[in-house]
Amino acid sequence: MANKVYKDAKAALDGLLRDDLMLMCGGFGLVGVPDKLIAAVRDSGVKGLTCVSNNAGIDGAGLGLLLETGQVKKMISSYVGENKTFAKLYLEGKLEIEFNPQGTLAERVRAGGAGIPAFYTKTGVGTQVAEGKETKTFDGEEYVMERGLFGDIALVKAWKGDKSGNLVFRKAARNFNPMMATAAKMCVAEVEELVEVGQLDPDHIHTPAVYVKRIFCGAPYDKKIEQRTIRKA
Amino acid sequence: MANKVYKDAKAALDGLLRDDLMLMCGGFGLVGVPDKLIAAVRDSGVKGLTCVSNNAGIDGAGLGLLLETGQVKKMISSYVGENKTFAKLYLEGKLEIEFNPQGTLAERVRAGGAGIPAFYTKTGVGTQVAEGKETKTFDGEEYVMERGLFGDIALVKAWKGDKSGNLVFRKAARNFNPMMATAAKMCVAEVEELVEVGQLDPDHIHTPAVYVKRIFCGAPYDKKIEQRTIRKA
Amino acid sequence: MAWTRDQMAARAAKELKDGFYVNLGIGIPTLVSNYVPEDVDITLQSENGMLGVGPFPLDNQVDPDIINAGKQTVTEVKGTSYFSSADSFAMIRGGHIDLSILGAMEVAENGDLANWMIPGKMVKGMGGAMDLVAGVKKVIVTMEHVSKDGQSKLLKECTLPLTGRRVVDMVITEFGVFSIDKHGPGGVTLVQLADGVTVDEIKAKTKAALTIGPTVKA
Amino acid sequence: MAWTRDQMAARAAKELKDGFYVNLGIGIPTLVSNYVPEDVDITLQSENGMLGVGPFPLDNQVDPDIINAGKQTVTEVKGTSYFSSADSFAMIRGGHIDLSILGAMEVAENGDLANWMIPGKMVKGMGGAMDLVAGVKKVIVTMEHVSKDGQSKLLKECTLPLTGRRVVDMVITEFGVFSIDKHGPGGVTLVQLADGVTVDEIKAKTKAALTIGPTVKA
Repeated sequence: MANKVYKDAKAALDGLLRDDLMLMCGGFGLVGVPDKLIAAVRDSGVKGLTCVSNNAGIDGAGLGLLLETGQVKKMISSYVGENKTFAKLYLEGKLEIEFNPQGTLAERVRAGGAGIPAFYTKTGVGTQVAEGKETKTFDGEEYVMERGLFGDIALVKAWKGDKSGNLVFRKAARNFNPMMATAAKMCVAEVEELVEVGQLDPDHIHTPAVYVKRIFCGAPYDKKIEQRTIRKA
Repeated sequence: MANKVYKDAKAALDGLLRDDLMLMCGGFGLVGVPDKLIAAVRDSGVKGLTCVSNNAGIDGAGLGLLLETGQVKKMISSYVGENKTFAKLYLEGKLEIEFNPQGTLAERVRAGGAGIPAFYTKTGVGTQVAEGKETKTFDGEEYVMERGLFGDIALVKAWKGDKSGNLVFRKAARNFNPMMATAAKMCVAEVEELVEVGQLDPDHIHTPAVYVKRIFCGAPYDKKIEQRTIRKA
Repeated sequence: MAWTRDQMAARAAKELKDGFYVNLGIGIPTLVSNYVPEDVDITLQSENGMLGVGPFPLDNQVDPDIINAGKQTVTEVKGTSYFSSADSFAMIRGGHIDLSILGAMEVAENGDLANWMIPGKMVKGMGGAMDLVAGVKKVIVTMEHVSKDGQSKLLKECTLPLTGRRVVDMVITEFGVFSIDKHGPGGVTLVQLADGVTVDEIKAKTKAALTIGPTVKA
Repeated sequence: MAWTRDQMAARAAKELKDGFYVNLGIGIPTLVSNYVPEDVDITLQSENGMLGVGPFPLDNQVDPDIINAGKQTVTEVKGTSYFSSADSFAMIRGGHIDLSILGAMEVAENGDLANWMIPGKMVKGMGGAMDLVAGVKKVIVTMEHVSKDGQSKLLKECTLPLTGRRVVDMVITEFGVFSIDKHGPGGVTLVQLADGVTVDEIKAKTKAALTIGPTVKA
């Protein structure tokens, strides 16, 4: 089998990066974010990036790394409230933002990966989100047409992966990763644990190997917590 | 928690069945077909049914049971080649058939369950399948608009289920079941093994409990094989 | 007098029915889970991709991979399942969640809701709010009745950009409970007064056309 | 002379590249898996929802839940995964499968394909064929060059209802290998002759306008 395994993020991205790419990034908040890949993109110095990602990280983590260095031209996101650098860049006119409702964003990515150029949704009808978009009435109700999204490179983070590219996600770290993996010409995955082919149960695989072109083990991971919220015993 | 567990197929369908319903049936060939539920629908005697199912079973199995008794008015399927009764009824004008490409059928059901009234696909453009349907050009390529499908009752078959309605499918028996479960006002599931809530790994659940309104254990199952194909040692 | 935030949450909890699948926004809606009636069992959904959300963890139970849509650490319950955000919003958009409780900046008498942006201020994004209000079967808003500068938040028409059009079924404020006929011409009906609040007080602080429900004593 | 069915399959197998994800139709395409070159590793997809399809099982390995799209019992390989049919066709429609090899009744010189129905005869349905030809990156047809009643199946225009418009990249018949310029005006080019077949023979049995490729000796 053609080798998909690389030794680290830098090696896995070798030859893929250039200015003005559209990156599809998994993760929600700081969970399930491809941190090692994002750091390698930062180190590469490519700029003018369009990033499709539900959030924009925080200062010093997630896509926050690429915002600080001014490498991002445009974000397509649903919520960026956690990132102070974001606000500063935006107010200075140095960053474009296209807000999508979270479900519309998730579905646009899923559609892009599934060969569906457009779909209709109730979400956003009658709001700014629908302005300039086609609408259509089905069974007496108005819907807005949304387009599929398909990028150049998908960056995803999984819990376990096998050497053929099958991925398994852990708990709420699944989030946007499965769709992002399908919605780009090239998908690179970082995993906490890389196992031999055949070690994952075929019924438990969340992302089939066909989507993942390059894979590496990014361990160890120091998982960040954005809102540590606890109760007393 | 409101009880979802019933003792058998008849009990699980109690009060739900009437003439002219639209049934969404899981299964591909004879695999993952809700056999016990279909038998109970047959025994109820309701007629004029519209069945959305990839196939139509064979004589004596799957939806073949409802064809033999003349309870089905219309099938929405992608392939019905295995069923002799089907051919006879069709040629006598006693059965309507709407053929959908298999992927379009799967996506229509997924869309129906996901609140998407319509989507665009390349599949079938320039063929009979696109006749009478709206088309639209995106990025220079022509696509046809297909509608979501949403029925009255979904009948699905899973491997394991817990008492809250979470489902796990086994191997290629997953097929159309996950989408069908989402695409009806009421979903009834039959399972080979019914376990206590908490016994299924949250990362392994294929159909979350919210979709399944009624569930029962249909064991024992005598699994049928349509094309037993083997090789010599 | 009027209701406290906890009393508003407790009142919202009375709208929960056994077996409901519920999505709770941040703020007062989050408090609702503290007041679920004993004979009612509900399942909480979090739109990032989790069904069956438990309470916040004990200090030694924190798992960084288990968070809710507010990015807070949470726990599993028996029967929890995880799924992708696309599957999560398929669940929401497809009408499979029974109830959403969320906050608002403004609600109009036709059910229009504004809760995501103020023109001229930094916009953080709508997150999943537009999907929730468009897709969930019933939408309850919990909010302060008037804004910090004393303006009614229950209006004839929203002045802020909308989150959804004709989406709110019920509003709970510190002054009482209001039902909204979002698909018809019925407008806003006061269905319950908070303790120590009078109908006249509410009328004075409400810009939406208000009907006083038959169960309310003026 | 011409090629046998197995020779046609062996020739089709030469189009396989290492790392390819491939969907094989029933009939001759199924035989292709017997001729995968030793230095080439491919993964078979079955559109009912399986990636990594192994050979038919031994008698004592049969599992009723493991079937391919032809409803035949098959086996797993290392790395097999299962998914729903919606996810399977998302994979197909989205262009993630490298190659589809399938049979045909007719192929036209612009790449049009007909392989699912004959008007007036009982129609069984198109199954996944329309999705495969519309979505897979490269489509190869393996078929008999002429029909049972002696008519060319490689035509100027299809006479039967289409499965897909401008979808076929290559046709392999018992007489040779033909490439098709499906997006352009190039039409059909003969790129390889089967053993013992002459260009004149092919010309006589082909209704599509035919270019003889530079690598073919007339």
